[in-house]
Amino acid sequence: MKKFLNKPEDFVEEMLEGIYAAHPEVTHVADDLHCFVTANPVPGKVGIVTGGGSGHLPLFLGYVGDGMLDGAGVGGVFQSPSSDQILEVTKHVDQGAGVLYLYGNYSGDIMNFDLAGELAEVDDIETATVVGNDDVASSKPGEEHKRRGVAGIVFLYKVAGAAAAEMKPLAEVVRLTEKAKARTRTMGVALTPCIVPEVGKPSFTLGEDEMEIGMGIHGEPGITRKTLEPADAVVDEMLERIFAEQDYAAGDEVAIIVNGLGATPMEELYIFYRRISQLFAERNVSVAQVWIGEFATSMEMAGASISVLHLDDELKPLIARGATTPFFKHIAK
Amino acid sequence: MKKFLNKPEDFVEEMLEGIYAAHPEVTHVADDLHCFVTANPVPGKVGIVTGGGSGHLPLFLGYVGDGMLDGAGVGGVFQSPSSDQILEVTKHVDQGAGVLYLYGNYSGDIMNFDLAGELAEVDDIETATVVGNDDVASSKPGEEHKRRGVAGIVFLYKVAGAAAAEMKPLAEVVRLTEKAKARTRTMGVALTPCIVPEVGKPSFTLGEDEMEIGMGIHGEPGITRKTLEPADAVVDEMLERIFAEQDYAAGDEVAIIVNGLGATPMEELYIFYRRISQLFAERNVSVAQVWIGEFATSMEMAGASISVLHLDDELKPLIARGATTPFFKHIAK
Amino acid sequence: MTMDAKALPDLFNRYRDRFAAEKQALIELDGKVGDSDLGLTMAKGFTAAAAALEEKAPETLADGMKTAGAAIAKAAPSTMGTLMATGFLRGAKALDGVDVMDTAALADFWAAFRDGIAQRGKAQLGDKTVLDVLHPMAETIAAQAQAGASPAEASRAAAQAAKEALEATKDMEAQHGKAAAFGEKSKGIQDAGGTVACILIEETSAAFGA
Amino acid sequence: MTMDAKALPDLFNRYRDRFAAEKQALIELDGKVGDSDLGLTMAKGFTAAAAALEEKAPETLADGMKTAGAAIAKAAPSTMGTLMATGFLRGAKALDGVDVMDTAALADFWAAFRDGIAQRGKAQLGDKTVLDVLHPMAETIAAQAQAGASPAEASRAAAQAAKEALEATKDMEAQHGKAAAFGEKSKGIQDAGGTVACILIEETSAAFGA
Ligand SMILES: Nc1ncnc2c1ncn2[C@@H]1O[C@H](COP(=O)(O)OP(=O)(O)O)[C@@H](O)[C@H]1O
Ligand SMILES: Nc1ncnc2c1ncn2[C@@H]1O[C@H](COP(=O)(O)OP(=O)(O)O)[C@@H](O)[C@H]1O
Ligand SMILES: [Mg+2]
Ligand SMILES: [Mg+2]
Ligand SMILES: [Mg+2]
Ligand SMILES: [Mg+2]
Repeated sequence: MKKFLNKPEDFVEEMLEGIYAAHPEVTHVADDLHCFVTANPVPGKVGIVTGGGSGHLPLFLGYVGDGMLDGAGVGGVFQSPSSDQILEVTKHVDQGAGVLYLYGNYSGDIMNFDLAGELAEVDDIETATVVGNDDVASSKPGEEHKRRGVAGIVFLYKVAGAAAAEMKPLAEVVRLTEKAKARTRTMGVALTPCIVPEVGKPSFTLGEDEMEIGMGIHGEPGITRKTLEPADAVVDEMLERIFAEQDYAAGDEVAIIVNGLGATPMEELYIFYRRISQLFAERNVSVAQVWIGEFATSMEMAGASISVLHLDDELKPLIARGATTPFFKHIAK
Repeated sequence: MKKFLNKPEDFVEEMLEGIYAAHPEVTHVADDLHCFVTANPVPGKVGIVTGGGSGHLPLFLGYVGDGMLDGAGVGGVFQSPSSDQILEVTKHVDQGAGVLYLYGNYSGDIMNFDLAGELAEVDDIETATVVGNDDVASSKPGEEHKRRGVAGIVFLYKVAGAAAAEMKPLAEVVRLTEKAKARTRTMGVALTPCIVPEVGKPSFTLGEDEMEIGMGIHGEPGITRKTLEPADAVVDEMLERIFAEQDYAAGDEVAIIVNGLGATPMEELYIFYRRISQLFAERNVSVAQVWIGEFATSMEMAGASISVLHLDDELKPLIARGATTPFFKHIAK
Repeated sequence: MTMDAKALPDLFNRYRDRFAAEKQALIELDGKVGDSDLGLTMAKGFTAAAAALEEKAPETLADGMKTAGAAIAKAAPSTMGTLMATGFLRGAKALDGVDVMDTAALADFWAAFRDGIAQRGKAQLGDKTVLDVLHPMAETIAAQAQAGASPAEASRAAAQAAKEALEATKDMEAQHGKAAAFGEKSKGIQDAGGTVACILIEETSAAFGA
Repeated sequence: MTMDAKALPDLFNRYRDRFAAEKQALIELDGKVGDSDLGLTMAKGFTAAAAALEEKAPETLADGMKTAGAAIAKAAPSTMGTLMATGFLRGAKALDGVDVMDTAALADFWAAFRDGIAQRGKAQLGDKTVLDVLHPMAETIAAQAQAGASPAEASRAAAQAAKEALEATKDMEAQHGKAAAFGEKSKGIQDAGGTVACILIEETSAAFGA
């Protein structure tokens, strides 16, 4: 294991100390570094709380900031935060307009967010939940509720964050976020595993010339494992599965995220995007927004994912709206 | 070699096609994808041109944009762009106020930029040159002119870009950039090599538990190769060398870049920053600006570098000024 | 004896002591087809619950159960910790307005406890989880309440039912949590979470002097 | 014969044909302690230079040399390509206002050519580079001009000096470019860039009918 760290058991706490030292616009509450909140809450705004395991930076805490989220429960590497931590964050970000829980579809996270919501209710804080499930590879059509949440959740953050920033009420923020969720799809491909610091060795292996289409961000099994193909062929296969999910008609617009899983160089992500842009152009679907870089990683895993949000007139301006967090900066167009 | 690409010989061209497809705010001239320029030149402003080999995204072209640079000559992987490509970029970005060439200290780049400058002179374009040489590890004090340019050049881009954006004349932009250069230092550490696509195999190897302090971004030899130590000890060694370079007195201010070389997860960069912030706090030196992420990479090399700009009253506002490129967004404070 | 708000600290001291005693056994049990954390998390969770009740004496049964649930949630964010917390918090709601725990209240409490965990964990009966013990347990108390049994009688009967139900989990294959990855291999081993439920009802029964 | 602006296309056609003929030999020579690109880049560079002069007849000697240098820079961005481009561009400046190339002008041209490359490449004499041939070449022409020789005589003498200087590079150890990595192993092999310089003066001399 070649990592820059001190003791593996301090990995998350020391990472958080570094983040707080670097970014005064975020802070923590309840004397617990894992209770991550914005330093600049907006009175009367719907609060948005996310959370999940560590090891996925800039997920999840990286999207806490202006025009995005208000807080995050930070778990250990690949582990859920506790309901109590989520509750503390909830209490802090509630500005009287209720709180949206927005996180990925993993059972540990669901249990803890649900319990936190119940505890928040006791404190008279209204909560609502939207669970991201964009990973096409993790379950077949018709069983979308079983799908894992991956990089596509960034679109949900953007939409929910923009809706809340416009001071819409909780129900409306939920409606728009649910719409974005229904229209978001992701496909991933992995080339190498990653190592959980406290474990010290990879949880699976891939052959020297192998890739796994559809692998999850914790190494969950994908759809097929096969010999690495040219970039264009890999993109073609990934987008074919996304195109099969909904009707992207000529004249439609999309937003796209090309996400590196950790070790994959930006150069390769752009080689991916070259082909992606060709395939959308062929369908006369225009790309209104594209983000390329690292948005949801698995530490040093090599691989990439493509997320597509099928825009409509309501979602487009929410995606276009400006947002600024320590890890994500989008200038309004 | 596990890379997402089609033919290795098309790596750079296809990457560029992806970048142009994604970012309409940049374009190319002279019918040559390697002649990279901003789509929004500012009349009367000093033009700033950089360039160098590919494989270092977001270097070099990633800093072309508002408040930063105006153009970049894009070479093959780890190869200089041609003087002719630099010349074409120069002609395009010249807005009557002259052009600053600002790039790293590598002989191929120097030859081609010098020649381009001579050719530009024939076209009555005034050029000036500042060559970044921030890598402390590459030569001893007193021989700074032999030092390589690495991630610290981003500070020079920021200062030069801000000075030019304020419509200062070429001589003043040069003076300020030279000052930033004199006050910028970088130390790097590498854990794994990277692979040039057309070569197909790593140019060197490092043992399973080895690191190399001071290795260059093309794998140039560093200062010491030894067993990987705890993150804090690695930071201590790197900063000790930087602190030895100039007098960072109590009350002084610095700007810092913690840069991932490619495969190193953001989590680890923050573990680095935690210790960095402690060491500066111990000296009562305050960190006015910190950027953490990937700023100058070597494709999938694992490792990191720390760059420090010793601020003064003139440099601080130039660093603080806003800048927006497809790869670098800084919100003015 | 009867159980009111004042008796709750004693009940949770019992839970605490028993989980402290069973810590190693639970670690080993969870270690067979899991990650060995269960002994630690239950000891931690119930120690926290007992401490919370000692710190501030509960005014009502509902209050006390809520305090206990919240303490477990905070101290033990693992799967079973979260499920136990949920159980006590849901059970607390069922005790709203109840001053003394009669058999009907006991039945309502454990039914709510079970339903909360079922809802939170989304497991089905037969999935080899804590639910496979909690369900027959809660059903038994409900039947006893119907039949006019005392809380002591009802909880003793429920403990017996739980013991049998736990034995029955050996034949099941795990579908949830870390154990699910072991598939077939989980057969023949009693469910670790079910063991926790069994301990709870045994101690409850003992608290009623049964 | 004399050389004026009109004669330049012919001169560069000579260069082009000779580098085409030597292409394979230069590839092999550069391949011994380098990356084998020199034959390709020189053929490309001088083909481009000749084509540029054919396309638009130069008005002055300086113009023509500038056109040639710019064409080489564009077509051949390698080390030697950039150095050659520099040589012709600097040489062009030395020919400012010169209509016919007399021996003094020829001496000025090659001195500027050498100085440009020395400045651009920052190599020292003895570093086993093109400079080790260019320098004695330029010095010889200067001496010949001083002595009142014709351009034909001067360039013939310079070609002889270049040949000897090239032979002398065999004893040197490479300090620059790809060859530097071979260190000691570069000894015994004539410098590839020096070979290019030798070819240039041979063809120049031939153009003067020497
Ligand atoms: N979805 C679920 N619903 C109900 N009980 C569950 C569920 N998942 C796991 N369990 C119970 O949790 C027990 C293991 O608890 P614990 O060790 O905390 O979980 P983990 O598998 O996360 O380490 C299992 O024996 C089972 O009884
Ligand atoms: N700094 C330098 N100054 C002058 N000549 C140089 C320098 N570096 C290399 N050369 C010349 O360039 C020749 C090799 O040319 P080329 O093959 O284009 O370079 P490379 O492939 O090494 O980049 C060498 O034989 C030497 O004569
Ligand atoms: Mg990364
Ligand atoms: Mg990277
Ligand atoms: Mg367990
Ligand atoms: Mg060569």
